[in-house]
Amino acid sequence: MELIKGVGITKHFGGVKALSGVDFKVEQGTIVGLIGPNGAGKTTLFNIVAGAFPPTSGTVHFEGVDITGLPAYKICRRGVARTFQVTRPFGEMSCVENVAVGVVNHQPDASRAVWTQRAVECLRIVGLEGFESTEARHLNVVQKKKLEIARALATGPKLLMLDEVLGGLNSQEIQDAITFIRNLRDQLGLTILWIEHVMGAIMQATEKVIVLDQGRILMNGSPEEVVNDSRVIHAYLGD
Amino acid sequence: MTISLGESRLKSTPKILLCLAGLAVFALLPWTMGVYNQHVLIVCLFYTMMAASWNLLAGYTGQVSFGHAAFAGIGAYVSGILVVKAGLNPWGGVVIGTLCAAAFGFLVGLLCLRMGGIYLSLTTLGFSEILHIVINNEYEITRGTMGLQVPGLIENYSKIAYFYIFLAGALITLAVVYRLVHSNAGLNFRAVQNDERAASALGVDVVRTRLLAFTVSSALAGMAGALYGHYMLLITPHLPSLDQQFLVLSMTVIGGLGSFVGPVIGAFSLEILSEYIRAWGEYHVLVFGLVALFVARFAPKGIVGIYKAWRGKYRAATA
Amino acid sequence: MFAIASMNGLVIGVIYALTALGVSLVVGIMNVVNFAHGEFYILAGYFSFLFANALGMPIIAAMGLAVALVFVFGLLVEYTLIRPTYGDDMYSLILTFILSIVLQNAYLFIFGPYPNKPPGWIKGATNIFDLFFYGNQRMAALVAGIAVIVVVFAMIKLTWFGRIIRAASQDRGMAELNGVNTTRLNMLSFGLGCALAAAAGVILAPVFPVTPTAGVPVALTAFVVVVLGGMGSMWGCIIGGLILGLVENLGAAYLSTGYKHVFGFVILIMVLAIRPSGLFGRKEA
Amino acid sequence: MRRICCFLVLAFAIACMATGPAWASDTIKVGVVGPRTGGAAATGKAFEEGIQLATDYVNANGGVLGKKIEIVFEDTAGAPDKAASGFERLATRDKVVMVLGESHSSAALAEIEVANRLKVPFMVVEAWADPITAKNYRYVFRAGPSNSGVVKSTIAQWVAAEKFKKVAIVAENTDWGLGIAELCKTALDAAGVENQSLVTERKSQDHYMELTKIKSFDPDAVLAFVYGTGLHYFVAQAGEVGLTPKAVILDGAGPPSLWPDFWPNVGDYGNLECFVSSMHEKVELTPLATEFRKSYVKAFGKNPTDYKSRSMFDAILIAADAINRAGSVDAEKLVDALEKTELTVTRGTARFGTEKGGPEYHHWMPPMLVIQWQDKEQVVLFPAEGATGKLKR
Repeated sequence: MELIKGVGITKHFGGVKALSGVDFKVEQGTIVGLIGPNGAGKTTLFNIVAGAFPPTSGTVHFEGVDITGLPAYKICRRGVARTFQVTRPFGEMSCVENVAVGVVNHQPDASRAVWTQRAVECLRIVGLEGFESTEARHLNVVQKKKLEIARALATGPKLLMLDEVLGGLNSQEIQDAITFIRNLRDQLGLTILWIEHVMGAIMQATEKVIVLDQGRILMNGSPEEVVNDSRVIHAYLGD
Repeated sequence: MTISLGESRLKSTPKILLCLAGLAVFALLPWTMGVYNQHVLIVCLFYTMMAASWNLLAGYTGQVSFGHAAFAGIGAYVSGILVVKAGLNPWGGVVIGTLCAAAFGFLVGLLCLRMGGIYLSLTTLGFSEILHIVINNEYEITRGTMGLQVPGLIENYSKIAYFYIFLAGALITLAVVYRLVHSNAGLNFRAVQNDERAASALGVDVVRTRLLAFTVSSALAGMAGALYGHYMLLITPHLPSLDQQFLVLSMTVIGGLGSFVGPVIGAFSLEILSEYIRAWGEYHVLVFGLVALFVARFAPKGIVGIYKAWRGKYRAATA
Repeated sequence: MFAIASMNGLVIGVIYALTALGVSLVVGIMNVVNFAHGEFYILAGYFSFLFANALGMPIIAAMGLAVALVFVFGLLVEYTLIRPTYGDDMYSLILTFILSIVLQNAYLFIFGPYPNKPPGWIKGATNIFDLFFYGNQRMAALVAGIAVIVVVFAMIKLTWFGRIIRAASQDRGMAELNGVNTTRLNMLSFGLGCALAAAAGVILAPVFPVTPTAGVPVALTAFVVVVLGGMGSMWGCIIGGLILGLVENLGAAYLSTGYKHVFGFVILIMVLAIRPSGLFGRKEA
Repeated sequence: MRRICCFLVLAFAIACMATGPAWASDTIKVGVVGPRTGGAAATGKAFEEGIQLATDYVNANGGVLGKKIEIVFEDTAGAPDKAASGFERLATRDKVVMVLGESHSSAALAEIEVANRLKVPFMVVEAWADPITAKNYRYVFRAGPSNSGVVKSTIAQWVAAEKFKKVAIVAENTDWGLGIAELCKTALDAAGVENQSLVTERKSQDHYMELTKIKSFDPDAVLAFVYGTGLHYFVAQAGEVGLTPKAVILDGAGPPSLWPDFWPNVGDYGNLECFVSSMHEKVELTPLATEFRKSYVKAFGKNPTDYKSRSMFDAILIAADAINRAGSVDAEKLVDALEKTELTVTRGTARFGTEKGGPEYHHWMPPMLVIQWQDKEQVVLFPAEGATGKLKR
């Protein structure tokens, strides 16, 4: 069953066409990679799905319900969580409080004890034990990315959208991260849509890959199909 | 603009007892002093209400409203006019004044919160100007710059009694602010202040959160204004003026924007300071402004921030 | 009545546009609202008064020197107060608000409470088409105001600095990536904003003499114009200024003189309710 | 961080020192309230001048009860709440025996409540609203004009004397402007003079629309109740739109037409403007007035302009006289002594009304003049007995 489906998504910024007629879908319980050269419109697509701004035209359905143009917080409450490519922690709040924001909007009647416990748990899942009362601005880049994921998890998502979470990691850390992301799917039952530049990780972790180029779907298919496709190689490497 | 809730939260019993003891001492204070100092205390409590409620808005949700004094004015004038023209009981006037301020706060909030940020500041500024002109022009109802003379809250004028009324008002204000920022909504307030987009991506309804803060803050300002009017026995357009707004803003900034005790410290220290430097005549506002400017520039977290930095150093040194 | 109301609306409108232009420029580039804008305007008025009356300089030289000095003062204010607040537009608002009160009281201390008026450029009034009399100094101010606006627009359209300003107000991040020194850009544009306030001040001081607190209504109308026209939009500023001037004067002529200044605010609130980004504002992305 | 701490400590230290001299004990303290900051700070300046001259005068003439008189000047900024608490401060902290001053009716109305509650004699000097004395408070006096007094005994009579047919009234939207405009309208209606009223905004700099409306009414005279700089704008722009010199403008307050900046601000359009004043160098009703002008010139190196400095001078003399006659600083005795005042000051002989019921109670209305600028010369038009010339148009 498809968890999320976009049809004919088009977005213009002034005169610039960021996306034109993009169709895509993500099956329940899969990990789908979203790749493409810089400026292909990947993050724009994320923003539209997550409700940061509405598309110029086209529709987005989540669990069969039309969510096009809903405000971000409503989409989040339906079970779509996202991280930001450039992390946006609440710098002057502690890590627990950062994550707790996600918890209390998912469970509005959670008491302080409940949300603290849940937040600590999410921090543990991403490996930020010991940083509970650290103010988020004191974290390093990698920790901030982990915090983003912890916050996203705290909103109780069905679909998790990751935007370049591997930047700045060494190869061992990338391996750990891949395992971690697969575990999110296998153990927590999440569906994952993942923008990533590290092709090796996409190859290893995903079941399906969508390739965007200049605001259009170039192709989609299994990772093997994608890397061997001449159009993709052409798009990445140019003439 | 830092906030540190985790630390200042009253967790331990000794801390609570200490607070209660301090409060008890403070409550007995007016009996030991002359009439004038009692008056100064009452004015301090009024500014505590104003600064604490403005801080809820500016310190905790990052919305700088220039209409806070205007909302106090709405509370005062609504109450005053109802009491004078319709013969309402002053206490009833205070309640209705507070509700009206809340309603106006809600409407103004609704109007400009979608755009947020600077728009809110400028629209509240415009609102405050409109109110000012209307009060001046509707002379028959408001008595314009002459001021509306209103009856007091109690039959026999007594500074001590007013002191306790204002103390109760200040405690109510502080309790509301405390409850709110330590509730789940408080997390949302701070999330919105830190990063709106990230907050909404985590399910925070940014507009609703701001509207809540704005309405509550306006209501508290309205209550403070209404009480003040019935204490001064005269309500004038100076209450909803930019001068008052400047005082409230300076007190909050100097005390510590976004900290719970900051506005209280700011209100007391600036009001008492201004009592002293009034002897300087025309220069006192200048001195006042310079102090505020220096603190705002070099210690943006105010007195509370200075204290925390000092305590942090002290702890680091002793550890 | 209609003729003079429209004429006066246009003149006052151009004046409003001129005062708002500086605010708009600074908002567009730095996302900083300079609350003390009116006080810079007043400062220039005082300077031109001092140089022309006390030092006996020719009025043009006095005006030029006043604008230059206020520009320098603006750079200083940016360097000492505004620069540390980048990224926190609320805090710069708080700082400039306090600054405006400090400046008002400093003027009171230095120049005293009486109004000061630099010498006029031209005397008398002219009979316009036999419909009404209009003050010559006002018409001169109108011409000078239009001239300054044209120069500013030309600078922004045609020069290198103008291109950078346009780029930065479109997208700060991109401008920065393309090697624009945004720190210096900020300083310059803040100074330029202050200089525009000063230009308005020296042009208008002979019409409306300056007092320590006269900057407050000036800044208020500038803010209304900027929000009305749309934050950071130069054309919005001009149109917004003209609309405000006309609405106030026609409103005063036909509705109520006592509520003249309320009309502008009411229009502002209506615009915010219907089109929150202002007449020419970009919708927030 | 350290810098700020130093600064704060310094500020507090200076503040504490500044309050030091208040405890000198061989003086009798009299409080003065008035705006030293804010929009009407010019009045505070005038008061200060009056205080300086009056203290010197009183102390040179034996002081009060054998001690020197000392004035404590409290700033009200023209704001009633500040005025009320300032008054309270003077009475309870500085322990002044009497308070004088005030130029804002709104502030005075707040202050009289405090005066009455604390039983401190209060002599209003330049706040004109009727209710100040109409409330008939025992401790409240007024040694200066009231709105109804100025309208009844000066403005309305002048309008009648000059036989104006059509009169426009312009009022700023303050208690004073709106209040006195209302009284004028009633008086003009009663006298059968055609009239039209307009309200203008106090902060407004541009009066073209108001003036155009007035011009289309085509009056003989315009009674302008606009204070401060507003009046300068008004007069200058009236000339520009051609309302004057066909119509005559009367500045209903006076001092703004005498401020040093009046001429630079209004230019030639100031010629033939009329204003109400209690002071004129050629019409000096008492020898003391001449003496005042001389000592003013000696002290400040210029001629007195804002008559409010002289009003304050008078008030202090009346207060000193009352204290001496009471032989005590007891409030009740001071009130009794004030009620029996019969003292010739610069503006004539001060006597307070004792008939209860109206604004005349505890009120001495000094004579006011209507003066016209004729080629930068002040020509007294009214009252007839003091006139030095005729109205020019």
